[in-house]
Amino acid sequence: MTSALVIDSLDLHYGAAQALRRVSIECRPNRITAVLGRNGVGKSSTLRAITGINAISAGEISFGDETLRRSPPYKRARMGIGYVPQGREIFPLLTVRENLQTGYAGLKHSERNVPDYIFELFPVLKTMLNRRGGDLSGGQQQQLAIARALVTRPKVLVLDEPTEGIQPSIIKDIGRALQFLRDEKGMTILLVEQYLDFCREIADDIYVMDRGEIMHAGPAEDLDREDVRRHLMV
Amino acid sequence: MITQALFRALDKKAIWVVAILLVIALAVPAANLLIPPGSPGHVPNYLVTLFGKYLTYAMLALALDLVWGYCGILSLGHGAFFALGGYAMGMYLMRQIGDRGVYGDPVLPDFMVFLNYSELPWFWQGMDQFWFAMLMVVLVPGLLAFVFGWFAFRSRVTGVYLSIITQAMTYALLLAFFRNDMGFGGNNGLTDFKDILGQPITATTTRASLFAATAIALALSVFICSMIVNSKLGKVMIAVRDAESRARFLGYRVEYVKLFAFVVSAVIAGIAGALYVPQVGIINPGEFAPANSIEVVIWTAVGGRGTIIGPIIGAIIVNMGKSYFTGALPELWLFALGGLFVFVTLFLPKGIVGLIGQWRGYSEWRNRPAPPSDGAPSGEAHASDLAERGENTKTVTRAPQPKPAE
Amino acid sequence: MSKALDTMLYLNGVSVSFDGFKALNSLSIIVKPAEMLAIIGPNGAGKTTMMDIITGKTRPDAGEVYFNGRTDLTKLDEAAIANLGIGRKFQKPTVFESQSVWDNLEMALKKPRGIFSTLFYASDREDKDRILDILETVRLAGRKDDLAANLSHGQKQWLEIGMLLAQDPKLLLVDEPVAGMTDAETVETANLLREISKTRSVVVVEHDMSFVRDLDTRVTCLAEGTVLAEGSLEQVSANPTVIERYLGR
Amino acid sequence: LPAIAQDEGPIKVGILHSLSGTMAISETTLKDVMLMLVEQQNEEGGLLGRELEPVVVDIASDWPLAAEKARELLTVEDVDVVFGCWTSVCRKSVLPVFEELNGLLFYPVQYEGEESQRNVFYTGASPNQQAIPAVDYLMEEEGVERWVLAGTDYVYPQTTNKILEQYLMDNGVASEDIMINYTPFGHSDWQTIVSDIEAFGSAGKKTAVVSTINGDANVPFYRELANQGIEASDIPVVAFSVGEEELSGFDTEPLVGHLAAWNYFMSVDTPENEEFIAAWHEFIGSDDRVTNDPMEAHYIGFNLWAAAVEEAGTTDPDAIIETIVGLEVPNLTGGMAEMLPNHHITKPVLIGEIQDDGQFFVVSETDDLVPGDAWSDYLPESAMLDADWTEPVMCGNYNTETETCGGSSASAE
Amino acid sequence: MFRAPFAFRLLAAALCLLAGVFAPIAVSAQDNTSQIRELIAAMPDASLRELEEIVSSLAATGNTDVVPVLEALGEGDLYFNEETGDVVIVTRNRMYDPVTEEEIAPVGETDLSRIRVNNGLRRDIDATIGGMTLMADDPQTRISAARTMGASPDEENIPLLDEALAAETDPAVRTAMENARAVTILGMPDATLEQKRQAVPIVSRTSGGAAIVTLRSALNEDTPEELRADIESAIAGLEQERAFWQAAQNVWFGLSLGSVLLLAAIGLAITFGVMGVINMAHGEMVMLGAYTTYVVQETIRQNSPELFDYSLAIALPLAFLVTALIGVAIERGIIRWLYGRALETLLATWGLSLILQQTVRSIFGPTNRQVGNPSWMSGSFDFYGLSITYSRMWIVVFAIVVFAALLVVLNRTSLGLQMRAVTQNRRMASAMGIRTPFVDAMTFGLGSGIAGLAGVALSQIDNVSPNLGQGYIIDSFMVVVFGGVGNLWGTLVGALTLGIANKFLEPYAGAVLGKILILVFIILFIQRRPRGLFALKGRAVDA
Ligand SMILES: Nc1ncnc2c1ncn2[C@@H]1O[C@H](COP(=O)(O)OP(=O)(O)OP(=O)(O)O)[C@@H](O)[C@H]1O
Ligand SMILES: Nc1ncnc2c1ncn2[C@@H]1O[C@H](COP(=O)(O)OP(=O)(O)OP(=O)(O)O)[C@@H](O)[C@H]1O
Ligand SMILES: NC(N)=O
Ligand SMILES: [Mg+2]
Ligand SMILES: [Mg+2]
Repeated sequence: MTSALVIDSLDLHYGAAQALRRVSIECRPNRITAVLGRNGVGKSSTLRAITGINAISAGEISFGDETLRRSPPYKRARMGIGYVPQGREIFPLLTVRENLQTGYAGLKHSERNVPDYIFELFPVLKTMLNRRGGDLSGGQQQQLAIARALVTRPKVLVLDEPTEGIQPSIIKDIGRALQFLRDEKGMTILLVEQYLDFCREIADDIYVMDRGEIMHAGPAEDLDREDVRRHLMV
Repeated sequence: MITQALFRALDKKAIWVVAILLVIALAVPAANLLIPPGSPGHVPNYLVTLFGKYLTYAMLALALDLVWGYCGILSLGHGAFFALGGYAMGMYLMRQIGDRGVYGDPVLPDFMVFLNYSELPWFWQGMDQFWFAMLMVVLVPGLLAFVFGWFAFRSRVTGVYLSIITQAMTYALLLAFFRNDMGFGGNNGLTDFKDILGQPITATTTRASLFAATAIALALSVFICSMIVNSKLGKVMIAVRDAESRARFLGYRVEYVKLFAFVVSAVIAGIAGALYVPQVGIINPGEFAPANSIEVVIWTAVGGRGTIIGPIIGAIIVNMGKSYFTGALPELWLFALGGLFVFVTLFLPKGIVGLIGQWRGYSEWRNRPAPPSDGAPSGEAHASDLAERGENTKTVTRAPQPKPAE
Repeated sequence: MSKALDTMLYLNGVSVSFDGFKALNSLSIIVKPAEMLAIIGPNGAGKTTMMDIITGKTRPDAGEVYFNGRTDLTKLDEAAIANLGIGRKFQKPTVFESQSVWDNLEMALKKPRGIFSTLFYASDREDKDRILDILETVRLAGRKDDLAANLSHGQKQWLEIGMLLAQDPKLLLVDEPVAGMTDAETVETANLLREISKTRSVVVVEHDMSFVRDLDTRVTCLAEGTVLAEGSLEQVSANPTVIERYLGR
Repeated sequence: LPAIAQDEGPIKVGILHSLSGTMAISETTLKDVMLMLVEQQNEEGGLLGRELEPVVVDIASDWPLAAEKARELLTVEDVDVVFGCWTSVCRKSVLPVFEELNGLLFYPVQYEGEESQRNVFYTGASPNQQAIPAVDYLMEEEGVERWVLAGTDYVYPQTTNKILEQYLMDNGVASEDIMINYTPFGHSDWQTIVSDIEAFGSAGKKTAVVSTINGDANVPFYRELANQGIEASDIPVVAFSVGEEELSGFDTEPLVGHLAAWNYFMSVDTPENEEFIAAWHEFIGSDDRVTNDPMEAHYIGFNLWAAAVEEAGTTDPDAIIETIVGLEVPNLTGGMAEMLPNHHITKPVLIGEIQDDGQFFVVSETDDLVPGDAWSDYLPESAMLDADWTEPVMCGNYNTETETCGGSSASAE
Repeated sequence: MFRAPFAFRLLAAALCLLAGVFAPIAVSAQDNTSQIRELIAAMPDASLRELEEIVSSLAATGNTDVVPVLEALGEGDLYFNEETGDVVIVTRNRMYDPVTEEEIAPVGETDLSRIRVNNGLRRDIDATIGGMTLMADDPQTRISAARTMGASPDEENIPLLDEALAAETDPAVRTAMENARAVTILGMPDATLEQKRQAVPIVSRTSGGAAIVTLRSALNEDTPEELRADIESAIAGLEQERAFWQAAQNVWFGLSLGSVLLLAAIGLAITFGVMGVINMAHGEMVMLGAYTTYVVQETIRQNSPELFDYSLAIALPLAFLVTALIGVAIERGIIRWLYGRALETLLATWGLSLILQQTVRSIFGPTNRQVGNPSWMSGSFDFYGLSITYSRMWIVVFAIVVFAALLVVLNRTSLGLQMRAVTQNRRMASAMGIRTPFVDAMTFGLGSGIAGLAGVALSQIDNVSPNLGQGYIIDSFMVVVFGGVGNLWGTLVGALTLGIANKFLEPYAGAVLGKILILVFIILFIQRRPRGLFALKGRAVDA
């Protein structure tokens, strides 16, 4: 297996409007791949295409030996794609515990528990297990969203702006955690992020998007290149 | 400013509707009265009354659409306003009978003589005056809507909770009007009318005039609704529909916006009811039945919610279907009607009116690759696809969605 | 109360709890006219809850909340508070999705909010220019006729900021304005807010320290519903408890 | 002349019943029986050498729709006669249409009276043909001294109870021995009322319930009676709206002995009835289906109309209205039904006890046929009214004191 | 009032007969057997009046052998052979001689006609049998005999009662007999003051309205002072007791109405409350459940009537299955296209409800179908001062069981969690690996299935007609909304509150006004609590 997740020439439409144009990304296994770009360039659309939430109009997504193009989101999740959406999308009326338990759906009975490292990473969740997800503060919800994705024991973790609304100390923890997941748990990670310093610190590969297209692909160091940065300017 | 608002009311679509209605208001009575029966072009009496009835239903549906389609208030009790307007008219017509009732009492309607009333109850006073009765047609539904809305909107009753209490309201009125002791004729209601404004109610000319009056009233309602929804207030109504609390944080008095729409709508419904009664010849508590109000919602949805023309088309088509099928397929018509509702929801999510927009978007859509055939997103994709393919105007592309578990 | 007199926003001893959980614990905060206050603090410190209280969404269990020195905000509802001149940008962007970007701004525009004044409202040149201005500022000019629903997450954030500007409030409450923005946008937003704070009072909540630094203003750090530290960013971020509980090492 | 052209086509018989909605439960059978009668008549060669053609419409338990459909039948379909309606409000809503368009309506259900219209023929019982004899029976045979008048809250029960209350008081019943109770349509929770009846009935005086409870509400009512153990021998219930069809909805074993007053029971042993039942079973294709009183009313009404058509030699409404009065046709209980000048008919009154097979056992029958009275003699405001649609009176509400024709018809002249 | 099941009475009659054989009276009885036969033989041709005379003549023989024939006559089980004129007793599965009880070879049914009776005759028979069975072996028979005497007091019964009391040891029977005796004495003009004063406490011991009536009627102008005082204080005590039990009875009525509402609403609490589908076809699911019961009972009646008492047990799982499957089909066919468009579900399900009603009307006809109560669902029993009908009691129990089961499914199983997750955020749930199509179908199926279960219960107290569901749909929505949408406990408390409130209002306001008041109450209540009784609070809701 050379690569964990490959997307190839994706096109995506919202009604008549085209949001993605021939987007291709390759996530190397055991690596953190970051996608960057300004507002509205199609980053989230790409991730939603990967998870199956948005239907694509052309292109191919493959995961290991499987092609995902026609699989519904739950099949992809069960294959091992964990998703942390932008805007958290917590189940508001479920308690924190129940929110975490929704991740059990694709697991064997023996695996139906919350790995300890999750609570080490986000201790606040442990104290709030019985509070309803919707009542949490924004940052707490973001932490819950990440934790919830980890409960599914993903092989690939797809995160959409995971640091949004999170306090600095926990951002650092998340960074360390992603590295831990990559190194110790062998996860492949695909990350959309605006927070450049964060990317620079943890990403292995970067892709830069503009207007629905990939404008640049390369190692994380490329972030300091002028031509790359220009895509991120207003 | 006001002229501008009036001008705006007659936008492209509305002006057509108003014009067509006004032409109908003249043409149909003319075709009925001037062209002799048997000649081509003659509109028989039967159809005049029938279509007069449909137009009152159209008015009711339009009234509902103002609150539901534009303001997000799903009233399941709009039939109550219609019925109250109808009763006010019915009371006037009852009093016009005078001593021609079976018991020959000059003042008391028959059912009161029979129930040993010695004098007219206070709420029947003055109803022999046309102007007063018409005032009541407007005032009673308006006032009920105002009081009901005042409390409900101030208490921030929304969504299904509001829908269900409007249903409770009409249901309670249904039961109350069924009671003989209420003084409204019990379940038989008010019937056996003789004249309206001194004209015999069954005369062809009266029928034709009533039809014309209804068409004009509907045209006026279209004009008023169009003026409202095309104004900034209309935008605020939609804002309230979609994100009520956000509108509050912008400083809009959501409860007044809703109250305004609700009262205007109730008044239109009441006038529709008042025009309905002389044309069908009876008003009875059945009009308060919750199922009737639900039907109004359905006409609106079938025609296309959140548009001016939609509810009118919906009301007329569904009722024409009902008239036709109850005669042509007396034993099967419920299958036809039920099937129509299912069909419309599945294939015309924006109603009959949306069909046109859908057609427009069709070619574009055809060139697109098919979405995944199985699986979860299809439901969503389907819904939003259709929404996208529909009108691309800025009004209502999306229906306000009450959150499921709230 | 007398202390409140020359303030724009005056919170004193405000407490609120949800099912026994104290989200705000005797919180006191003062914002002067034409002053900007940046608020930081751990997730769940009560920053958003504080804004909920100011805007009338949540009623405090105890404490005083005064606007402009005399208006007791705890007695007013959301619309009344908004009409006093308090505008808010929500943490989670909330816009009117089924209406165009333009209409969203038009509704936010500072104009009479009554039934009949909106019914008979006709936009004049001035209003249109103002909206166009704002569209430029938030970089949505190209999408003014699109439905707000079709904006991306970050674009909705911008639209909300635009709506806040359109309201032209005396006091702006801005909850995490730069979440999801690129670094360049962040800088610009800071400039924008600084500009505004010359004439208005602004309360900004953010976790992005570089942004807070760009704001270059007084900083308050909340934790567990109360003020943990106050002062310039340097002072606050040097506070060991702040480092321990918020910034991390 | 259109009349000639018309004479060549079939004679159209409008059938105006609810086939859906709440009243379908009762009215569908009436539509079926009408289809059967028309079919039978056609087998006998139709009328005036012309075939009969039934025109069925569904009024869907919606009364304004009933008016619309009546108009449609009379103008669009050009029917010669209409058989229809069950509820009084249905009749009230279509009545102006029949008056305006000069149609003929045969109304087959027992009703509250206080009406007589030129275009309508009332083939069901008026209160004096059902309620009063039933009460007489209870007073005389069962020695009832205390009365519960229970009904659904609408005009028919209210009127009937008003008449009965007056009648009972005239017969020396004290007002504290009368309990009147109304319930909404479709009432399904009878616990309180049944236990109230039981309490009312345990005052040491023989008590009976006179029930004008409407259709749907009866099943739960009788079930509650049975479950609370109110037996006919303790507190008999006599009903005016419960017939064989209603009983077929539940197990009648615990209800044996409760009563109903009608003008026809399926169990009546006459050759006509036997033939009718056999024909019905064959027509409907099931031997389990029952017959009931309104079906007989349609049977009578149809035959009266047919006889009038034969006699008048035309289906013209005016001619029929003139001819039909005084005609007699056999009813199903061994007597003759005569159309009276007030457009009501003569009927025997039968009191039956419910049997465990869902049938009634006739325990009392009036010796003579009772003529239907349009205006009750027991109500002061209508005691002096009379209806007579023959010359010279020609009036549905003729005041015998002032000798004038009141109200609508007066001015219509 | 207790109605003994029929078979049981028969047994009692048989026991009486045995008693008759061995009792001393039997010696003299032997010689009037032929007279009895003659009397019985005269029955077929007798008019109702003549039958009355025959009954009293039979009673006059004093022979307990006549009890079975009288019982049979009263029950309508006495037939005669039209050809031979022989009188026979026919019960469900056998036919025998009225006197000897010997089985008779069955003849074709058409040859038999029933001997008709009316209420008056039935009363006579009851009284007669009462007199004859006061000494029966079975205590229950003796109790009912005593009760019959108490219900129609007659001076002549006093010696019989005294005789019976002297021999009676069973305390329950003694109580009944003493009561009958006391009631009789209080009504006797020539009983002594002492006797009457002794009777007062015995009568008031039985409590209930009947005792008050007996005591009241014992009062007149010339009631002696002491007795008057006794009676008045006894009445006062009884009135107080009665007021208490009346209130308790109202609570029970309310609970049982509430449990009916609960059953009707609880399926809706799933399809509407959890899924957000404005399910106007819910009532039709209930109706389909009731029709399933009908079909099951019909099948049983045709094929194995002895299973009738199990019909509900068979119907329950079937009804659940049938309606759940239909629910799944509806969800897969229609509802699934409408998620996120809650209001459209109103339109589609309304259409469906029309279609389902008309389908049932076409298949089963528009009229009521007969669904019977199994014996364990019939009759009532007294519980202290309460009269409780079995059908209502089992419905209360059933409602609670269904509620509890649903609570467990929703809150304790992973399917329940997934159901809630899916309805709160379908896309995200799918992205978490939850098979949303499956869960949707299961949820709608569960809600529909539960509606079907409700239908089985409602078939026991209401019409089984195509309109059945229409009668409950509005109330169901009221309950769910009143309780707070999405909260199962709210539905429970809402249903019970509305039930009890209704039953407390009904006696004062009447059923119609009571219902209006309840509706007004709901409207006002929602003003106070705009999200229902068990409103969810906090950010989670308006987020
Ligand atoms: N549901 C939708 N319907 C229509 N258009 C959409 C929808 N969602 C996104 N878009 C459009 O598609 C484009 C890409 O959006 P996307 O959400 O992928 O951007 P993004 O790169 O994630 O931006 P951000 O940084 O603001 O989150 C945007 O122009 C947006 O306006
Ligand atoms: N309705 C509620 N019920 C229970 N707890 C609540 C409720 N509302 C807020 N909380 C809790 O109150 C605390 C303060 O929340 P708040 O949203 O004000 O935090 P915040 O400072 O804005 O955090 P963040 O930086 O993550 O946005 C949190 O712990 C939250 O879980
Ligand atoms: N006429 C009746 N029964 O309504
Ligand atoms: Mg994004
Ligand atoms: Mg916050």
